[in-house]
Amino acid sequence: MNKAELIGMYRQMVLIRKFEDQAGESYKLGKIGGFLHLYVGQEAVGVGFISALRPDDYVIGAYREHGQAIARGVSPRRVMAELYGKKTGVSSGKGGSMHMFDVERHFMGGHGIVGGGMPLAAGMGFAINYRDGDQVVVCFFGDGAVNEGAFHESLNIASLWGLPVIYVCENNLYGMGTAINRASAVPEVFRRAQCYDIDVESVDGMDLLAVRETADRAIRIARKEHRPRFVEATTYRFRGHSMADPGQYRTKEEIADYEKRDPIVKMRAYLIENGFFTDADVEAIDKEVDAEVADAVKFADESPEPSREDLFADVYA
Amino acid sequence: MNKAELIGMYRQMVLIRKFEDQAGESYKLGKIGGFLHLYVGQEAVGVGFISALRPDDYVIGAYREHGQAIARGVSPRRVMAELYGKKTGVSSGKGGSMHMFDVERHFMGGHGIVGGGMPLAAGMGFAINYRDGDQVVVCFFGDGAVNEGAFHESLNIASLWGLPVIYVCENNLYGMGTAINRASAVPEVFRRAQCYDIDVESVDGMDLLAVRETADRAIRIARKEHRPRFVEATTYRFRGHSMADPGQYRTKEEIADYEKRDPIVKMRAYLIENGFFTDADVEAIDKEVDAEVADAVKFADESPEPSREDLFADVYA
Amino acid sequence: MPIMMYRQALNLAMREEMRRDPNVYVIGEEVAEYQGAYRVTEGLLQEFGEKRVVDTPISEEVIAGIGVGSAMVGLRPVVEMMTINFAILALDQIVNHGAKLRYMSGGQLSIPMVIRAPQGAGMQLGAQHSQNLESWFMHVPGLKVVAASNPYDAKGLLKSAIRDNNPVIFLEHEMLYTTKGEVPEDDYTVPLGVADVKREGRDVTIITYLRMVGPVMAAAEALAAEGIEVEVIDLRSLRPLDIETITDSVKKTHRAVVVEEDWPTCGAGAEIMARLQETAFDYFDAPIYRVSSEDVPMPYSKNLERSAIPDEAKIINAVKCTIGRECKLPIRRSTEDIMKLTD
Amino acid sequence: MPIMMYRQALNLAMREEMRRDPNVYVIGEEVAEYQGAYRVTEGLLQEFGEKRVVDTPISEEVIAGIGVGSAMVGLRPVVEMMTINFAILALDQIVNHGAKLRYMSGGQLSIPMVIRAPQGAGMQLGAQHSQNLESWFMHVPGLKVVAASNPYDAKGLLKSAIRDNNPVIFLEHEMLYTTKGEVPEDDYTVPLGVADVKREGRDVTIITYLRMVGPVMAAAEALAAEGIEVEVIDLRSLRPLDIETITDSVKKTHRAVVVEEDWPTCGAGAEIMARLQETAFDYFDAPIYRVSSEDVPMPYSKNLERSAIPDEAKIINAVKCTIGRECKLPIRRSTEDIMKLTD
Ligand SMILES: Cc1ncc(C[n+]2csc(CCOP(=O)(O)OP(=O)(O)O)c2C)c(N)n1
Ligand SMILES: Cc1ncc(C[n+]2csc(CCOP(=O)(O)OP(=O)(O)O)c2C)c(N)n1
Ligand SMILES: [Mg+2]
Ligand SMILES: [Mg+2]
Repeated sequence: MNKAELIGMYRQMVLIRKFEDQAGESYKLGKIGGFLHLYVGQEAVGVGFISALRPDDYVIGAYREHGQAIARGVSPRRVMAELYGKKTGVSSGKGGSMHMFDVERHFMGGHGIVGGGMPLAAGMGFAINYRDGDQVVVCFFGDGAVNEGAFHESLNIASLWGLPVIYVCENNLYGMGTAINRASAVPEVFRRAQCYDIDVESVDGMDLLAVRETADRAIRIARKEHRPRFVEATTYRFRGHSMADPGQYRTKEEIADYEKRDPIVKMRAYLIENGFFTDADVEAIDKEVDAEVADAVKFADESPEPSREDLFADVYA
Repeated sequence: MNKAELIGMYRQMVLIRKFEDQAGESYKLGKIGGFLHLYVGQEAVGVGFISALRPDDYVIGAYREHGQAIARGVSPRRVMAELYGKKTGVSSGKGGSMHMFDVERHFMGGHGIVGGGMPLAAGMGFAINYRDGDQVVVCFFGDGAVNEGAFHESLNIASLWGLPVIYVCENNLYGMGTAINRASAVPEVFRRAQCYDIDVESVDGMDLLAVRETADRAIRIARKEHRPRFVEATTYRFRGHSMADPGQYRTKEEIADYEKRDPIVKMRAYLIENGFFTDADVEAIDKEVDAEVADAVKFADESPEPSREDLFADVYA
Repeated sequence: MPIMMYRQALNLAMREEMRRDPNVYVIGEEVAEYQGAYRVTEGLLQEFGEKRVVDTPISEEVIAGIGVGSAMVGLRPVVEMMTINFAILALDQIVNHGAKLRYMSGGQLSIPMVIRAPQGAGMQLGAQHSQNLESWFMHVPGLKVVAASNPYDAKGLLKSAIRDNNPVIFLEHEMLYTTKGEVPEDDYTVPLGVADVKREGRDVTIITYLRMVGPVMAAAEALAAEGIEVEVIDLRSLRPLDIETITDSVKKTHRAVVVEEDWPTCGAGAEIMARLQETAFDYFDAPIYRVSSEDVPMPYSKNLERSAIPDEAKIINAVKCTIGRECKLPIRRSTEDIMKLTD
Repeated sequence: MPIMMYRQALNLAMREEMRRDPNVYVIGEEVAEYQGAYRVTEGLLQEFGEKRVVDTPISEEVIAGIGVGSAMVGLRPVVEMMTINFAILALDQIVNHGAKLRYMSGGQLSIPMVIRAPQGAGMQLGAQHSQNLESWFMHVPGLKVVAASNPYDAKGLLKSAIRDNNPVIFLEHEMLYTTKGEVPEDDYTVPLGVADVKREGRDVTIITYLRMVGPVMAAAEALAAEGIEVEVIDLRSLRPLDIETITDSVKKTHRAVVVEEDWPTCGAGAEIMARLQETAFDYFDAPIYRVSSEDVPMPYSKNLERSAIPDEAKIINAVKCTIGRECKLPIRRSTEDIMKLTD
């Protein structure tokens, strides 16, 4: 990858981080309602995978998807406006935090039912093969989703039919307050996928370049050979499960240890060490991004709310 | 095992075979309605496992369960009466072929939803541990059930919690008209269970003594160590999926090959070779069993139908 | 006009739509090689090949998910659930996803999907295989629900459902598959949302659908012999409801009976009764009677199953109650009375 | 009498029943270490230990299956579904198994299980997390359905549900968890199947339950100020329905309004309207009006969510329509009109 790409990916992680921190603030101010699940700490996974895709490929996430939407090029303005429940939001204010859609960019949501996106991803993969296309689908889900029946049925059919879907498990070690070893008989998630004869790979989800490398490989094979891949990206969420999370189930030490492995800090160090940019560039990017996030907030704040008529629109096509 | 036990198991297989053949006849005569799924060819699996159980252990099957009920000691009279929809049936005529229950004998059904019995088996295993009991649950299901989400969720939780359940997959190579390799990404069923860290075993389901040996081992370990076991018993159904099955999907040759491996013939040969009994004994057993089946039919035929009042009974406790 | 069976009419509808539009495909358990558990998809594999006629593992949730997901990107799946009872395992994909994706995405997505399945009782299949679930689907905004009672409607409604840009639950009935009727060969459709007045009459309106249309028509004949003129409305679409047609009819007859095979509580019949007293309260000379299955799980035994389901006699009885003739009340044992029968 | 929150009353009911009967246990996602997603099970792990307060993987189908299976052999599970929306993934175990096992076994089995879950909207959780499913469960013979509107009933009804020998769906509401009320410390129960007349009145009967009781009582107050005396009935049990109490009331008032948070089609309101015109047809001076949520998936945006759900103003309006005062009609946009708004 060239310098521009590397810096671009770094910048995206910073944008997501600052966007999410701002979303948390806006939530406390009551500007955002419902559940808010932040992507802070997991940025490298979304950016690493999505940056490796073509525009005509598909991305589908769960309810921790703001960062993935932004990585896919959805404007922070429209993501923030969605969080604010405004008509200018990506989902016209009807979806909210858990249901961001930007179909033009092939960002297919935004799904709140744990595991619910996995069958949909299989369906999109089916459609690609049906049309003899060469796109792929990247499907993000968490370690908790691994125990839903949908995981099992989806992986079996994806393998059986050779669907070009990359199933990416963001293993942040917890499903809400439940540590993975209390939920999964086999805590190594990738092993759960092996009994479908799907090629699996495990990657450090805090290392952007490692994720990107894995993504490139998985996408190349899925695209060329029309078969699914399974990637376990080990990562960590620096914030609670949602804004409501009392967070008793993780020790301060554990959180501190993972904060030391902050994917943004790591990538920044890499870029500086390798002379791709300087501290000055870092500051410049921070400033730029701060302005972009501030602009997104302003846009969201000033956007109109949906009207009573909107309540009845788009129930049916 | 002593001679009596061996002959007893053989006799049970003969009883099941003749009972099922008779059920098929009665169905053609219109005495039995609904779906009728016969166990012909698979007798060794049910007899091998159930003969190894204690009276206080639990058995749960799917909709191909007549033979398993009989192996559990349910009277053929009451099984036949159930098929005839009579009030004297094991389920008072309300269950039918797919829903045989004899709770006194810990025969827990009789379930028509593919995979539906697997979570129930986990629940019974949970109750055993909850009460610090040392019983086990044997849960029968087919190769087609392996692709239901219930399979996945059940095996994960059984392994995670150490539930004393022996999951027995009767792999007869087809789920209705679908050959296993068209339904399962990994046709070796036992491999599908390995990713839950459950000890698996594969056994020739046409060989009664091999099944019994596997059953003894699995039951001993599940009972002593409070953990699940998974057994794949490869077998074959000599009849169609149900009485409605046109049966186009299997070749005559394939069926003939498997008929050569008839578990009853094999066990009979073993008993004679080892001098446990003679051709005369064989005939004697056949006669006895014919009489028992004829008696069951007579009982069913002469039993009263449920009354209009029965329609409303036992909806609620 | 050619005479064909209900299942052949359904088959023809799929054929014609698959020929018309390469995005239409059929998927489900045993739909291809086995030719369909009830032979509804017979021959489709041979004509369209395995890419467009797809056998699946026994995995209802992902079967529906393949339908929804492929519809999200523009395919037009016709998903067969072997019976509606198994669709219960797929409800999350149908209701939480298929029915809501358009709305949640602010109108960016549409889900042009049909889910076909037989439902209902009559074959002694027992409690787990005899359910009617129309009311569950009718309850859900984003879905449409259709029920064809005869071969002509089966073909015309299924073609409309396949062309519709929304998720449509298309309900069939095992007892209807081999019933015969006239089916034009030309490319006609029956619009969704339009009921069919199958018989005009001045005395009572019977509102029904799917498998109950047969016994209702028979009852109407029998009653005519007694000089009672029944107007029979076959709803055909359950969501949306053709409330105008129903309302106009009861404004004429001033009396109504709803007949459904389903359990009564929160069923289609209840909804129709509620709607009618919203739209025609002042017109009723007598209460609307509701003929439903008894409020019990479906038993296996033939005589019990028979007595659980509405039949001609029960319908005639209800009509007589409605017009004040001698009749047996209650029409059905109430849930509360059934609950009292506990040990 | 001590004042406590709704969720504390539920908590106390479980504590008392767990102390009383060692067969009672609690199971669900995050019920133990996390102390419950809505803190309803707070402290139970500490008092009863991990054997009786059980955290599960995110596997709704097997969670319900553990409940049903363990109840088949005599345990008395109290299963928490984090929200009712996720119970859709468990419906096969609940409806095809839990509700039918007694009947299918000819009465050999009973399933003494409670499934508790919050349902409904109000927190801007969007379409997949804001559903009301009472009508789906009310539809099914073999199940009982309960809905508590206040802390007193919450404790008394949950204790009755836990002691009941049938599968009981116990519906709670996220917006009620922190509402307060008087709750006796003694071991009282509220029987299933008995409605509560919360307010007597001669002019109109309002029939409602769960979260809607609050706005209904407020509306009744406001209407009283205008001299309109409303009788308010909190159903408490939805299956069985206390049809006598409702019928007696409308025989007195001759007018009724049903208020539900759910979607209208085939909902609890529809069933009550159907039942009432079976039991009290001759007594009505005006149609029963049905106040429900708008027939759309629940939107996220606060103002849209607000305008989708019934509130005091809508209830007052409906009452005025019922008694012939000036009011806005229709009460709600019809399904058919919403469908017309398509591109
Ligand atoms: C079917 C279903 N069950 C339960 C929930 C409630 N819930 C929301 S997120 C969550 C934890 C999911 O954990 P994981 O899959 O690891 O994703 P993460 O939150 O860690 O990103 C749960 C239980 C849900 N939304 N859907
Ligand atoms: C959930 C569900 N889906 C589909 C069916 C219809 N069905 C009944 S048996 C069967 C095949 C099951 O095959 P397998 O599990 O191998 O058992 P076998 O019949 O071979 O004993 C199918 C698809 C069902 N009963 N339940
Ligand atoms: Mg996680
Ligand atoms: Mg099989």
